[in-house]
This record gives sequence, structure tokens and C-alpha cells, in this order.
Amino acid sequence: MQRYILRRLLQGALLLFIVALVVFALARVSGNPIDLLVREDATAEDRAHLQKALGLDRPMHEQLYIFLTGAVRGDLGQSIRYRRSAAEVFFERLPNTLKLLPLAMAGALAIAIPLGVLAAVYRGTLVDRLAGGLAVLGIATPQFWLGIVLIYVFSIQLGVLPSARMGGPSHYVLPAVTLGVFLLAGMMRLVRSSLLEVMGSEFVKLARLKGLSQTIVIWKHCLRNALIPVVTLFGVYFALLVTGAIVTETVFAWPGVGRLTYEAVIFRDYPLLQAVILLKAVIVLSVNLVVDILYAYLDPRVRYA
Amino acid sequence: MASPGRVVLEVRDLHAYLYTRWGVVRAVDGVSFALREGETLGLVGESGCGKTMTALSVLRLMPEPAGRIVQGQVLLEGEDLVTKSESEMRRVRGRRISMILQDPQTSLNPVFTVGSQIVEALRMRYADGVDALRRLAEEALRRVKVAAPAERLRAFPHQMSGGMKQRVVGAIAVAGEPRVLIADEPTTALDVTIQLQYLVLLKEIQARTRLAMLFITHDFGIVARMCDRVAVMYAGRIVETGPTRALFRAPRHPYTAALMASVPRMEASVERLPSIEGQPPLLHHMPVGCRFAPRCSYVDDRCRREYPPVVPIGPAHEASCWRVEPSPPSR
Amino acid sequence: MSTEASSRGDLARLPWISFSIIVVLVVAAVFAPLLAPHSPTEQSLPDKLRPPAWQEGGSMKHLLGTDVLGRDVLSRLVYGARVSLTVAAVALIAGGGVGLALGILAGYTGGRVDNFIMRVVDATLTFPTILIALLLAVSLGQGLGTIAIAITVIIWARFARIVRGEVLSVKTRDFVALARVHGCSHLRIMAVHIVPNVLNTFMVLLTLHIGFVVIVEATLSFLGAGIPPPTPSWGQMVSDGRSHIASAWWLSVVPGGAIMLVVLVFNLFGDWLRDWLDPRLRQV
Amino acid sequence: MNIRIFLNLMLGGFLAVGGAPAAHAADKDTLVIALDTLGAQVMDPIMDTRAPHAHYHAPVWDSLVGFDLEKGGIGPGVAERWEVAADGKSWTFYLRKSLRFHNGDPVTARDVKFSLERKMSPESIASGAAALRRAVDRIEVVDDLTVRVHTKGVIPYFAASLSRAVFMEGSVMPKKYIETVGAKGFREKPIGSGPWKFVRSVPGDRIEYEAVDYPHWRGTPQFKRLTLLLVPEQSTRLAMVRTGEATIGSIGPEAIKEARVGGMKIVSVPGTMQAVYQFWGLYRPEAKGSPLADVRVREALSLAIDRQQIVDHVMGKQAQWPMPFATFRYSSDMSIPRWDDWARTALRYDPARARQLLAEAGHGGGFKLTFWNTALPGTPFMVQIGEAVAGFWEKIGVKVEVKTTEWGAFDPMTRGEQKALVGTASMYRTAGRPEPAPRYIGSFNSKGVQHLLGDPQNCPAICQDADRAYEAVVSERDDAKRAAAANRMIELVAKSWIAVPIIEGMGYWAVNPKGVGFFKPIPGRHEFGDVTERMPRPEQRPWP
Repeated sequence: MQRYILRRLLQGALLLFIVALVVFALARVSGNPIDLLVREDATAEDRAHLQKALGLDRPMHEQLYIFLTGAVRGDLGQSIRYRRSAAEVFFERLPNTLKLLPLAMAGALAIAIPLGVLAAVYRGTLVDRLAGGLAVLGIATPQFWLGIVLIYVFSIQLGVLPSARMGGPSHYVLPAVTLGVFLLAGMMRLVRSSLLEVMGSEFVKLARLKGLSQTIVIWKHCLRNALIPVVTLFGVYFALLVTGAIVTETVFAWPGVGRLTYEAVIFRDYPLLQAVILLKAVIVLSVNLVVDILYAYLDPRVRYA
Repeated sequence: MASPGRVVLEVRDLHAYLYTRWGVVRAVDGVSFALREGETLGLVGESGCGKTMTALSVLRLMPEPAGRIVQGQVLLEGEDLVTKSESEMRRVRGRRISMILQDPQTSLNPVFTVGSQIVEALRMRYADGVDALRRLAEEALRRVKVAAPAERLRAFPHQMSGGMKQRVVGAIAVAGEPRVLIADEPTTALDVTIQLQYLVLLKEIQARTRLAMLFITHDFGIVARMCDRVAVMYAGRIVETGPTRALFRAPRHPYTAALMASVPRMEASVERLPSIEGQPPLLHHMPVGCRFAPRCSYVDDRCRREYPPVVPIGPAHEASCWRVEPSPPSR
Repeated sequence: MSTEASSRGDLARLPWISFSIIVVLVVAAVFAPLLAPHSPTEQSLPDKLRPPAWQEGGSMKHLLGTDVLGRDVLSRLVYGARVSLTVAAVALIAGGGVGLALGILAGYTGGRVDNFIMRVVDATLTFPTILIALLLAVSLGQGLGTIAIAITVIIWARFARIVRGEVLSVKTRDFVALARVHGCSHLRIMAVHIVPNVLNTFMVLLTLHIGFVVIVEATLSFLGAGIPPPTPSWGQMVSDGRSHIASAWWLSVVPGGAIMLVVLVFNLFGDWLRDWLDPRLRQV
Repeated sequence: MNIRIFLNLMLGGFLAVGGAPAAHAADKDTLVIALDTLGAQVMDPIMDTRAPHAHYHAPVWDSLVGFDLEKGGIGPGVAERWEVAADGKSWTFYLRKSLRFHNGDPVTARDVKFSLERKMSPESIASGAAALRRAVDRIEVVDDLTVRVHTKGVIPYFAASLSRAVFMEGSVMPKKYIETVGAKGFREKPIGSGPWKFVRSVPGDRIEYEAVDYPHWRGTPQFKRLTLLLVPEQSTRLAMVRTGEATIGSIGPEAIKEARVGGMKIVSVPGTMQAVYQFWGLYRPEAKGSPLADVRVREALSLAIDRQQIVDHVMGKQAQWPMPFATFRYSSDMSIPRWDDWARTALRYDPARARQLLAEAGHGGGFKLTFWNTALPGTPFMVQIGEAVAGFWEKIGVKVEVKTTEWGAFDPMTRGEQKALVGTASMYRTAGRPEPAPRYIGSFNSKGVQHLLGDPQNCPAICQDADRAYEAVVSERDDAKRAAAANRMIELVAKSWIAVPIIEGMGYWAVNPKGVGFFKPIPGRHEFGDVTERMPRPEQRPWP
């Protein structure tokens, strides 16, 4: 198992290197932050002063060298807009996003699994189509629109929930639903198809031969096997959530890293953008690794050399 | 062979059909047989003749929603299983009638340990605490001759050989001390040496518990070794039933005779094994009259028009064919 | 009854409703100029924010009402279909094509090539999808082209990963080994044996991703990097209408409904397509 | 069996949330303002640029020069009055007596000198820092309450650049306190002399203040606490004001109808900006053949626009008829009535005259025009105005190719050679500012940033006239003569039809009448950093 983890870490490092190069290039292509900081009538001399203050006057390869060596040491540079260490700004906001993501994931699972089971058990019937239709609605509505409609209905019309921002538990409901619904369709369909496959196998027949009730057969024997593919996709779902957070956090004024990424792009804040992308990639990769290790626990057949 | 006891399982004129997109597949089309305590009845026939479907319909495990029992009775110690509700059937399965499936590789749940799957079966019968059940499970494994049963309980199915897994399946099947055990080609997936050990094991279990066994196979070697009586199935129906020795020595139904002829004999050197021309009829397009008629070398137009009745031709020996003359039943 | 009959039987179970809606959509997109009552960019400020015809204050001249600049919502919807479906088609063909090719290459050759392609796929998938599109929109300037490129960059990785999985399972089948025994060249094996088997998954992925593309376009419009006005696009319409929910609900509900319809319809069609094309499922 | 589990799972979930509508409204003693940006959210006046600075720094720090609350423009601040030396090269500021910082230290001339020098230090990235560095020679503390700033040459409007009325600079910072706790300590526990004390700042979410407990010269706050919230999505800001979670929310003109439907009041800040369109690089050789080179065509394009429809429909009646380029009804150095009449007549909607002019110029059949439709940060509605303008131009036969680009991508094109913009039109903006001259140098002076009339190498007659007119305004000491020179400069640009105002935009705010009483904003200043201390409680001044 240790050798496997080591190999994965090496692959992860290589991957981060690729991501770092790509984001370094893409950020610079997207324009110059100076334009957004100076006044309309700033002269060339003003721009030069700012350029030097922000270290953007150095040649490109030198900036890349500073960025990469810094990244290895954990120093990801100073955010242009916040004038503070980019990593510090990121980690200041990360807990807010991490409070939301698991909730959205759990919410999506809590609905996707029963829906998937129902659709599989009553395959081909109305229940199956209804569950499928409901799940597809999840990916059919643009997230920002769903969020705004939920705010309109639940906080303006019904006054039941606060409309935005972080706060008490009631503040988490709408953002988690907006984020979670996005995953519903994929998860539900996967649970259904893998469950159908498992229900056809011999050991299910043996389980029923033991006289076990259909519920136990489905929820214990089948579901345990059916959830393995779902777990393996947790990494992908987590990455989807991280991108989904950009929209949800903007709509619900959630001070998370999702919106930080968006601000970094709009303000061409290179160091912040590079830091956010890299750190997000690290999180997604580590989640993937944890999921793969969890996979071995879930499916004894898988023993990593 | 232990002296056969009272009738434990009686199937009367069982019809079980599969409703598919292309029409109704009459997989079990009027099957009747009886099974006595301590006795082993072989159910033989080419693949696709409805052997497994018969077993599944006895246990009411036909594939939903296509399969349905249309007609007939399945009397287990006098109680008709066809009319029982699903929850009543659950109390019957595993406790009074059980089954061993063909492929051990897929019969055990890969994500649970062998021990937990045995305990699960035992819990159906005994309401003891977990550790009591684990001891029972260990005992069950010892009884099916699994070495070092204590550790094996903690093993996962993929850590066991095919033979070992089939033994575990056997242990599970008899854990509830059923009165009837259906073995659906349990050794086909095993290699020959393990096959023999498994058959001996099944015989020992039967001797100890006096359970009745329905042994489904297409291998006549196994039939000769295991079965007291044999029922030959063709296209959803039993064409001949009788004591194993009688069928081997003097098969009366043309299909049984042809089957017996196509089995290679150790003693006779044979260049080419005789085989039966033609194909068994498609189960959703049954011919009128005797279903073996298209391939029978003694066919006459009567066979094509009318399905022959079941005719007693010896002690507990009967066949359904126009050429067979009835002889007075021995008892 | 032979197997052809059975596949024809499937045709009967084709989801006719969704299929006909798809046809209507494509017709609307192709013949937009003929079908739309007004030009999508024709403004008439005096009658801005007029509700749909059936609501009081609405007029038959503008069946689905007008937007902030007095443009006809129905015409923009019809023209929007053309924009959204073109972007989807271009992105899917480009992204899907690249994904298919690399997927097969990775799956079939295996070893270092497979490892390298899969690492690049992982890198692309870790990159937040919306962000790639945003960065491209901001650097190349907004427009149909940028959106198509951005979505292509996002999609190829998804297709490649799934296609590779399919190729791995197909590759182990006997007939591929058999083909190699007969001395077929790798290229021929790929083309003759691997592609047909992978094609049905590819087709299904195409249909399922059409919805995804339209959603990405809408999300980009929300973030201000979508298809720029005055070109009508569903995403931009939903995004512009979002702050008028109480006063002019139809501005976002109508295009939002259209997007939902497209995603729903193509998903149902995709599901049916998967069953219809998959030989294994056809026998059941 | 499963359906039952599934159903009570769903129902149970819903009922639990139902309950009585939780009270989410902010409490009565807190003034909550939802903003679309909090900038860098760093509590240090030298660390942020323009608008956000005026939102969240203004409550804590006073500015050396203050506001004229009625008309807009500059007025007394920390300095009660100031005067410019005879040679125009130094400005003397006389500070307000008994002004104190939040930690009790008195505000003295030394603090003012320290603040200005800190603003000009290399570490400062405030947008006005560069202009100050160019303008200021040295700063002399005359006595405790008098400070004299010596400028490099004559800098007209220098006082204006030290006020939030114009350029958001001139914040007075506590010298002793900063020198003891250092910059980092200052940013964590900032103190100033403003009406609100800093409480806490949650990055990306909000900043909280509490009122000072003594009467303040800018106005004594009626609320105990002030909270500025960062809510980037406009529809969410609207929802929060409607449910009372926020008292005031900044909105764009397109959301005015939505706010009214929600029962909210609208406060519009007059003269915050002017939406204009302008033509680039017409003086360059490559633009010679372009139809836009003909002044009749340019005038026709202005006559084709129905500005009243844009005011009524695009801006929801919340905009005003524009004055000439970069001038407002509160501008100084110009004759308001004369230019008000000019705007009414010259900027009228007259498509027939427009087509006639086009025909005269030989373009009756129309011509192709590239139009860059963009919006500067803070005024997204410029794009909709641009679309409306393009629509009007299409109506008189001009085939407009609209290129909508995001500001970050458009702005770099206006630098240097402006290759991509030569011979094209674009949307632009002038900020609400009392003195037109500084804005004219940027757009029309040959050495200015946009150099619309000509650049040093290629400066046709009109470009030279504009340079001379500008020199006349800035070097003239006598007010009357300077006003005449300013009028000449404005007229020159107005007649050129190269930079044409469309509408005078306003800042718009949705207000929950149950949360705050009626208040008037400061003309020309969209940000409320300097208004919160004068906002009454609902019961004190009910809304009309």
C-alpha cells in the first residue's frame, strides 16, 4: 500500500507542475492587472512605478522561476489586490467553502441513493422515469438561476430562510441545495445502473435463498456493492463541487474560495490566481487519493501492490 | 442408498412461463415429480430444457417481472408453495428448502467475509448471540471439511479456491437444516478431482440429515453416482422417470435411449459418438403433439398429432411415449 | 422471430415526445429567420418589459413579451436556439472527436502513452471547468469562438477518460486477440474492431453532453464571460433576466425553461440511444 | 417498503425546516449596507483604490478637504479653510480645532504632513498617490493647526485632489499611533478621527463599525452600529433589502422596477457619472478615408440618438439630460445656464436632420461602423446604453458591428498606438467631478492618455487649439478669465462631436424604509462612506 501511495504522490507532483505551468501562462495572457489599479489619467510613469512595486517588470522566465521555486517552499507570492500572501488569503477563506461542500455532497447522496434504489427496484415503471426526470432537472437548471429562484421563493415569499451570507444553520440550507442538486443526476443514474448490475448477480439469488427479505437484500447486499463505483467518483464529484462553488458562492455572498477564484480572474491578480488554482488542485488530488484508499477498504478484492 | 422415507416434495402439473417481448416462453410446461426424504432425484436434459427454471419456480424465484407460475402445485410437506405470500415464502426458503447454485465464483458476496455470510444464514434459524452463531458457523465449515475453519471465517470470498467456495455455499445451504436441497449443477464449474470430493460431501450430508435432494445436471456420470431415481426433461416436460439402474440398463423413451447412447463408454472403443440430429424446439414455439417427434427415429403421425400420456412401465418407472406399452405397476 | 424484429420492436419504444421536440428544436435553429416574428435585435424602447400575451398588458405582437430594451423574447428564443445548438455542435464535435481519438489511443496502446494522456486528462479535470472558460473569454475576448474553444477544452478530457475505459474492456475481448492472430495491423484493428464497439458509448455521451454545454454557456454569461450582446443566446437571456424575477419573470423563466427542456429531452433520448445501441441490452 | 422510507425522509426534511418564519431582519440599532465590492478590504487608506476606499475607509478616516453637502464638490474638512499663495506654488491649510483620533490623541498638522508623505511613499498603491508624488515638492508644519504644502509649479485644483469629493485621497492618519504599533498593527486595529470606530473585518464577508460616543463635526451617527456587507450578486442584494437583512443595497438602473415592486424606496445620487461615446484616432492617416472624419457624419450620429427614451426606458427614468462632455450642473469654472441650453438643443433627437447630414456628407446609403460596447467597473449598465445607441444608429442606416468586451480586455487597447481602436467608436465614462479641466487633459490634450484629437507627432489644428485652450485654463489665476477659457475649451470639444455625452447617470440604491429614515446623498458621490453618519432612524424622518 505504501508503494502505491508514493507512486500516487509522485504522479500528483507531476500533475501539479503541469497545472502550475498552464495557470502561469493563462493568467498572463488574460491581461495586465495594472490597468485596473490606475486612474484613467495615469501617466506611463505611474504605471512603471506600480509595475515595479508588484514585481511584474521582471522578464517572464524570471517571474516563472520565482513562482515555481516559491511554490515548492510554500510561498505563493503576494496577492496584487489584497497586498497579502496569496496562500494566507486562500486559507482564510477555505474553511467557509469546506463547511459547504460536504453538506452539499451529503445532501445530494441522501437524495440520490434512495432515488437510485427506487429507480432500480421499480425499473421501467413510472417511479423509475419520475426519479430519472427529477434527477435530470438537477443538471437542467443553471445553478445561479436555481439559487436566485430559491432565494425568491424561500426567503422573500415564504420568509422561512435567510437569503444569503454565512450565519446560523439556516444559512446553509439554500446554498447546499443549490450546490448539491448539481450532482444529483450523475449520482442517481450511477447508483441505479450499478445497482441493476449487482441485482442480476448470483449472490443476490443466494441471499434471497437464505430467506432474507427483499429490503435487506437490496439495502445490505446490493447497495454495498453498488456504492463502490459511486465512491470512486467522489473525487470527480468533489472537483465538480469546487467549480460549482464559484457560482453558488457569488449568488449567496458566501466568502469562500470559489468566489475568490472568480475575483482573481476578473482582477488579473496573477499570484492569487496561481495560488488558488494550485491549492485547489492539491485539495482535489488529495481527496482523490483518500477516495482510492477508501476504495480498498470498501472493496476487499482491491489490494494495492 | 438409504431406504427412501415419506414424500417430502411433490410437484403436480407445474406450468411456469416467461413473458418476453417475443411471446410467451413456456419454460416449465406441465412438470410433475415427487421427492422422498433421504432420496436423490436427478433432473437431467440438454441445456435449455427448463431444468433450472423448474428449480427456481419451486422456490418462487422466477426472474421478475417476466416469470410467473401459471398453473400447478408445489407441495412441500403438504403445503402448496405456489399460493404462499412472499413473506411466507421467505420463512420457507433456507429453513425448509434450500439451493446450491452453479458458479461458486459469483455465489458469495465479494464484499462480506465468509463468516458473516454464514452467520447471516444461521441467524434465520437460531436466535442466538453473535459469538454463539460464529461457533455454529465454524462447526458448519468443519462439517463441510474446510481446513482451519476459525481463520477461514474471517477470509473474503476472493481469497478462496472455487472448491472451497462451493463448500461454503453448501454449508450455507444446509445451515438452516432444510428438508429439501436443490443442487443446480453444483460441480460443473469445478475441476474433476474437486468434483468427486464435493459429491461425496453432499452424500454424507444427506446421510446425516436425511434431507431430500433434487440434483440438476447434464452429466450422466454424476447421475450414476449420486441419484437414486432420474427424471429426464425435454422441452419443458418430463418424458421419463425411473430408478437410475433401470434407466441406464433399459431406457424406454427414445430420447432417453438416444441420450444414453451418446454417453461415451469406458469399455467400448468408439470412433464417432452417436448424436441426435436437429435442435430442441424453441420454448416459445412448441410443436403440437410429442415435442421429440421432429427428432425421433420411431416417429409416426400419431406422435405428431397428439401428446402421449404418461404410462407406468415398471416399479416407480414411467414414460410418455406412444411406443411404450404399459406394464402393470409393480407396487 | 429473428433478432431484427426485436430491434425494430425497440424503435417502437423510442421516446417519441423527446425525439419530436429535438426535431422541432433543430428546425427552429435552422429556419430561425423564417420562424421568428421579429428580428432578435430590433429594439422598441417604448414597449419594453411587456408581459407575455396571455397576461394583462401583454400583446399578441409579442407572444412571450419583450425584454429590457423592448426586443421580442420569442424571436430571441428562436435565434438563441441557433446560437446555443451551434456552440454545442461545434464544441461537441471538436471536443468529442479529440476525446474519442485520444481515448482510443490511450486505451489501445496502454503503457507510457496511456499514462501520459491520462495524466493530462486528470490535469484538465482538476482545473475548474468554469475557470478555463473564464480565462479564455477574458484573454481571447468574448464570443462564439471562445466559448466553443473553452467547452472543447473542458469536454475532450471527459470523453477521453470514458472512451479509454470502454476500449480497455473491448480490448480484452477474444475477437481482438483473434484479429491480431490473423496479422491485422494495429490501425486496422482499432478502426475495424475497437471503434464500432466504442461508437455507441460515444453517441450516448454526445447526447448527454449537449445539456452540459448549454448550462456552461449560461453560467459563463452569469459570470460576464458569455456570448456578448447583441447576439441572442439562452444563457445570456437567463443571466440578464435574473434580477427581474419579481417584476418581469418571463425574462429568465422562458429561456431557463428552454434550457431545461433541451437537457431533459437530450438526456431521455441519450438513455434510449444507449439501450438501443448496446448489443448486450438488445437481446433482453 | 422503500417508498414509505423515501416519503417520510422527504416530508420529515421539509417540515423540520418549515417552522415559524425565523426573524432574519437586522436589529433596529444597526445600519446594514450591502455593497457589490469591498475592494482589497485592507484597513489602511494607502492600500486601496478609488470606490471601495470611499465605502469602507471613509467612516473611520476624515479627509483633509471635505464636501459641499448641498451642491457636491469640495467643502471644509479636517481643514476648515485653506488658501493658495500669491505665486500659486503653495497651499496653506488651517485645521479644525479640538479634533481627536479614536484613541484620544489630538489631530495636528504633524499628522497631516505624516499622512500625505505616507500616501506618497513607495509602499502605497492608492490610485492618487502618483498624482500627489508629481504635484508635491515639500510639506511644512507651520504650527499645531497650520500646514503648508509647497507644490512643484502651479497645480490648479490641488485642494480638490485632497478630498473624497474628487479623488479619494487626503485621509488624515494618526502619526504617533502608527509609529508605535507599525503598519501591520495599524491595519489590525486601525484608528482615525471619523464618526465610526472600527470593530472587526471578516475577509470577503463584512466590516463592522460602532458609532463614536461624542458629537462629531461630520454628523453624530443615529445608529449604534454600522455593518458593510459584501454581496456581489445584485438580485441577492435586492432580496436582502426586501427581507430586511440589509437596510440599503447598491443596485443598477435595470433593477429599479424590481425594487419598487418589492416595496423598497429608491435613492438616486445625481451627477455621479456621464455615459459618453467617443471616436478614437480620427486624426491618424489610416483613418483619413473613414466617414467619421467628416464632422457632419459625427453630428448626425448624435442627432440619431433619442436620449429621452434611453433616460426613460434603459435607465428607468433615473437619469438626467447630460451637460457637455465631463461637465455637470455642479461644475465650477463654467456658465451652467449657457451649456444647459446648448445641451437641450444640440443633443436633441432629430433623425431627419441626421439623415440629411449623412446625405450631404455623401453617406446617405449608410456606412459600416465598429462600436466597442464596454462598461467601466461599477457601472455595468453602460453596456445596455451602448446597445440602445447601436440600435438608434442602425435606424438611420448605419451598419453597426457591436463588439461587447469586458473592461479588463478593452482598456489595454486604449494604450499607446491604439491600433485596434483607430477609426472606431466606443462607450466610455466621465466620473462626477466639479472641475472639467483635469478630465479634458486626459481625453483631448496631445500629451494626454487618450489623445483623441491628436498626439505629439500628429497634432492637427483642432489638437493645437485644444492644447492652447487647456493651457489657458490651468495657468489662469483670475477666476473670471479662467471661466471664459474653460468655456472656450468646452465649446471646442462640443463642436468637434468626437466625444459626445449620452446621459448623465446616477448612483442607485434600494432602501428598506423600515430600517432607515429619509436621507439625501451627496451629489456626484455614489459611495455612502460620508453619508452614513447623517442617516436618521425611520421614526425621525419617515419617507415621503
